[in-house]
Amino acid sequence: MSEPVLATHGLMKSFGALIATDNVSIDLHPGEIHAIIGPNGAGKSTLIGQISGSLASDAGRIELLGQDVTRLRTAARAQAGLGRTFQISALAMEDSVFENVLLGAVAATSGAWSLFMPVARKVALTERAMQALDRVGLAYAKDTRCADLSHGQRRQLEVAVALTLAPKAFLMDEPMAGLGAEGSRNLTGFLDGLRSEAPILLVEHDMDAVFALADRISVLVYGRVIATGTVEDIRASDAVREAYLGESA
Amino acid sequence: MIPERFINASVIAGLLAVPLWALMADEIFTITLTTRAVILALAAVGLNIALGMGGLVSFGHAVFFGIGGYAMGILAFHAQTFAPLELGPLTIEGTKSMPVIWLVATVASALTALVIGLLSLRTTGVHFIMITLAFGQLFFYFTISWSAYGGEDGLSIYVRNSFPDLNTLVPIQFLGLCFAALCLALLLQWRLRNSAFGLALNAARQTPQRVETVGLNPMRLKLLAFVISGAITGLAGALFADLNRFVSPTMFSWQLSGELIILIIIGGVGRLMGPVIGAAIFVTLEHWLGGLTDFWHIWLGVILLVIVLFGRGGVIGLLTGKEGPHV
Amino acid sequence: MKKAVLATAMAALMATPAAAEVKVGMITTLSGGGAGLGIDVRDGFMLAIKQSGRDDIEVVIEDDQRKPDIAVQLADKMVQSEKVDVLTGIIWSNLAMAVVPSVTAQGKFYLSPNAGPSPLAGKGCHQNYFNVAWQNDNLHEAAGAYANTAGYGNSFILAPNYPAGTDALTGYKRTFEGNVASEVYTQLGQTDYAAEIAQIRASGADSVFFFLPGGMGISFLKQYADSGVDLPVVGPAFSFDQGILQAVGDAALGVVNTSQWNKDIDNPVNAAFVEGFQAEYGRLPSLYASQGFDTANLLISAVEAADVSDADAFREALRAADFDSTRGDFAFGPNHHPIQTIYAREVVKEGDVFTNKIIGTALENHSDAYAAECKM
Amino acid sequence: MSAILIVEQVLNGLQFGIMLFLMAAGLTLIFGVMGLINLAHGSLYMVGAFAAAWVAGATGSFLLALAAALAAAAAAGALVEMLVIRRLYKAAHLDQVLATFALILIFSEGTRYVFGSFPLFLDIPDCLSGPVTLPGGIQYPLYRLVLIGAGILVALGLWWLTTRTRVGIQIRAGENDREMIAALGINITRLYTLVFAIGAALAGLAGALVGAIQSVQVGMGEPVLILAFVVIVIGGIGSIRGAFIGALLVGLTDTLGGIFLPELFKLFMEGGAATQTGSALAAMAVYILMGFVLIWRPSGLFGSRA
Repeated sequence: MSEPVLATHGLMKSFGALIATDNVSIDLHPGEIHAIIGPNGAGKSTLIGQISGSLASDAGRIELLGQDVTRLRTAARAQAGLGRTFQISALAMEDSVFENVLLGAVAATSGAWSLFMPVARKVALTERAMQALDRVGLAYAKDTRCADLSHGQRRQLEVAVALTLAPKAFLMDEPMAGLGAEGSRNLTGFLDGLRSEAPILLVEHDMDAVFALADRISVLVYGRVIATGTVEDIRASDAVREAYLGESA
Repeated sequence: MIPERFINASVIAGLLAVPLWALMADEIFTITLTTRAVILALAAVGLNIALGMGGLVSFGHAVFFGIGGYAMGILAFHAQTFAPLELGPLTIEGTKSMPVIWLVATVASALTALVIGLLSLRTTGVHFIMITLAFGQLFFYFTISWSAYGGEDGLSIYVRNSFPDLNTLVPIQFLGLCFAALCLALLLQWRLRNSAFGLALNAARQTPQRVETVGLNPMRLKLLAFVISGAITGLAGALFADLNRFVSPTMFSWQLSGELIILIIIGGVGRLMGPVIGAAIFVTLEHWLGGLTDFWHIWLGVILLVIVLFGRGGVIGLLTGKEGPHV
Repeated sequence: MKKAVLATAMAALMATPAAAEVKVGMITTLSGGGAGLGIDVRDGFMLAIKQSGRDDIEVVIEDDQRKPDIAVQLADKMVQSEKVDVLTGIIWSNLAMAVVPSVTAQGKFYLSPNAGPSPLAGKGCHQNYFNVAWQNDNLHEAAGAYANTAGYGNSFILAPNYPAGTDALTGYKRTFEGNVASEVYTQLGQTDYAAEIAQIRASGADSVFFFLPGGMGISFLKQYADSGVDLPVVGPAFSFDQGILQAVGDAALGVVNTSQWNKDIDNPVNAAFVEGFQAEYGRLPSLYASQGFDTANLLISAVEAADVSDADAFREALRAADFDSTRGDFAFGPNHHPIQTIYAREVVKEGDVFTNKIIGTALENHSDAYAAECKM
Repeated sequence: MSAILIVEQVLNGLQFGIMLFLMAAGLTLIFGVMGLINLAHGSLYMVGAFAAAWVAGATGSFLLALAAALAAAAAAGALVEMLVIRRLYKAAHLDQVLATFALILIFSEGTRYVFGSFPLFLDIPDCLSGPVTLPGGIQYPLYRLVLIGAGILVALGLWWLTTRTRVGIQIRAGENDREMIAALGINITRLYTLVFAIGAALAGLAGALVGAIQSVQVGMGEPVLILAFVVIVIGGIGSIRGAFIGALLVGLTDTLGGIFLPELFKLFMEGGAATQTGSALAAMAVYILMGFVLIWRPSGLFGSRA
């Protein structure tokens, strides 16, 4: 097997007496989609926070492209190649769709970072931003104020901003949430093609999408990874069945 | 609704027309009043960069205004008494030259803003408001008891400082200088807003975590905005001191910080011309209401309340029908 | 729109009102904290104009809100727009320092009805600047002199930490011959003096001198009276003036303070002033009102003697000070500050009203310490 | 410097701190429950003092004066809440700052309009005036001891109110989850008015109590207001316990700083300059304290949220 792009080793995080993640070790290899599933409260959000850098880990190590990024801040991890999307959209709501993707393009392109240059005139930047919008199919709405977007459009925009960064690994927090059947299907198709660009660590509730997309699945319950394997392995796992049947009944 | 561009043009035209009229009608005092409005507007343009673009509700911007003022006061004082300023081994000659004074004022304010920003930006929300207020009080009490430069009495500079090839004592010429400074600051803000920095700062105000996940440090963006903001307000302080030929600790007072915020809110937060419109209205009100009644503060209070409660987005918001950025 | 007041007592009788020959700009504090002092100066000044019955003096009155920058702006307005000949009215030293040097440099006359900061009496004196009230140190010097005659030998002295406060303590020490037990600077605007009073109790002093104008003095006196410390207190008149005495109440009774004026100074001008002021405004006049009144009378005497357009003649007329002051004889020293007698007064209760009574003379024909530095 | 003097100064610091607590408690309560920054809190302090002075002048009774102060400040608070403040709960801090700044202007000049420009008279009741002798021979004003006692009583009362009563439980629920208490059928509008009135009454009480030993004048509220803000920022905004600790810290720092800093500077500077420098530094001491606390703990000593 090739070197993992992203890997965690024994991540721990507790809030007071509550252990949110307990010795989590997962990895993400080139070209794959690795899905993390688990019931509510299993620690998925905490794990995302730890990997992206918004939460400090109590113990454990995170590697990105072989580099130890455990002590780096969010911004540094992003510069190292981690592209994250949010479950609850974190977009500049007062700005246009285009301005939101432009931000990603500006941040990703070294050299464009000049104080006084009117950014809208930098062709390389605007093209990069437009390409990202094109790819998620949101170019038609480029001048719409973000606050006026539908829920689904915001999810698309989240992905588009991550695309502008041309990351080495994607970290996606429930991109399908609230999309509806058609939206889900479109995004599934899109992510399917995206994995060849960079692998995706996908936290998702939508089981249809997960089973359609994932090369591997890890199941997180009470902060622990109780199983990791292919779709078939997970379907067949008794431990997973037990954890889920109790939960989804 | 009226496009913002049209409003901006009208404001500049108005700022030019009023003093021209005053010159024709020999209403010299109107020129002085306009100068006051222009300088206050400049200070508020500075604050607007921190507040409107960066979302930093600084309740201590009087610090920079005061530092600018004292930069002028101290340099001119040493020039007027022909006693150089002794700073340990360093001996600095006083000066009456405006460009030098402006440079010192801007740099000193920027450095102070850097220090205050580094400390204050660790906090957000109400804490940020309060810690900036506390810095203001710190400087206020310091200057009150700083007897070397007049303490609470302040410093009088008998003759206005000079600018090459101009007679700054002629009101219209001094107004021209202040007006030029204001236009430069507005130009700077406009460039900033359309720059990569402005884009990122604007996003950092609304959603810092997004800015982080694209690989930028929102704290550094805000710090830079705070420093630029402080520098501009400092320059305004130096001009204000020259307008009055006087500096005193009241330039550091928390009421002044409050007034700068008021100017911005009256005009429209984050709008390019917001501070200018706000300052024009404020100075007019001050004079017109002050002439009507000794109790004009009551009416000023009522007007402010109405603006906050019913006029979201200030005058520009009202005219354009668009809400401005939220802070 | 402006609070312009035309002295019109006689104007109504004339067919065509004469154009005002002298235009006076009064910048004083009429709103916010400290407005009481400005209102008294204004009322005293306008009373004198009214009593004179003249219609050739026009007074433009503006409120400085006790802010130096507003005061400067108003001074610009008075000079540039109103084109006044004479300015007056400022209460506070810091505002005076902001306004006076620039207006006198522009050839206008300035008559100070209250503030007398030391720079304007010494090196920064100006031929067009006349102070009708006192040099700031005067009343403190008188307090020191009174302390000598009262036999005090060890004083605890305190004042706020700002220039006028430093001047006050310096002034007291200049004349006081005894020992200074301790010298304390309080915070400007401080309202609680428990800590200082405890220091006084522990200091072993035999007397207390304080300069705490306005609300600070009220707070201090009330707390001092309640503390059980019973050392005698001396202070300048500012904390015992008619306006605030009622707010101090019993706590002030018996305290000796120094003043160049009191309502019981026995001369016809003063009697007429006290009576006229009460009739006009329905309250007892204050020290500040008397200073406003004297300032106006000085101006009137000069207007009678010379034309204001002839600056040299007008200045001479002012310098002659040929008018009847509420304080009796009045004369200017070489730096255009008064040479005058300063009295020791005691706070008494007349019926329901607290007021002052003269108990002696603290300093006779007193000038100030800065006159020698003044080169005119 | 004798031990007696130091004990006396500590008492002074405590008394000042406890009066600050009365102001800070209302501020922090209002911020904790409604999320509102109320700059006009100092005006309510002034309203209390003026009401007390006026009633004391008319009736001669200090108790009636205190009652009047409580009633007037609570009424003014409730009125302002219903007319203005209510519209600001959802607004940005910036709007709150501005609107309550406007209220200061209206209150201050309005009071001056009604009562004139000169300070009013309010005195300590006879039965509480004069000093008492404490163990160790310390002479201390009785009234100040009463102030300390009254302040502690109010603090205990507040603690009881917020932890042991129905209203208190609602208030604390409101701090945690606004939707929840609305869902429970509690009239949140009335609860907010009540909380605001309680905070205002505390400020009014402080104004009346302090007014008896200070000057009752327009603008008396703002210096106290700024210190009260320092207190709640140090203590942690929203925490009553924090306000209490913070108030004592600020009270002691301010009082003891004023005494000891000049003495300290006399060790290595010449007399007059030392006193001046020391006093200047003392005036800045509480702000420096606040700066350090915030650098150490950005949300204050007992603050939970930033």
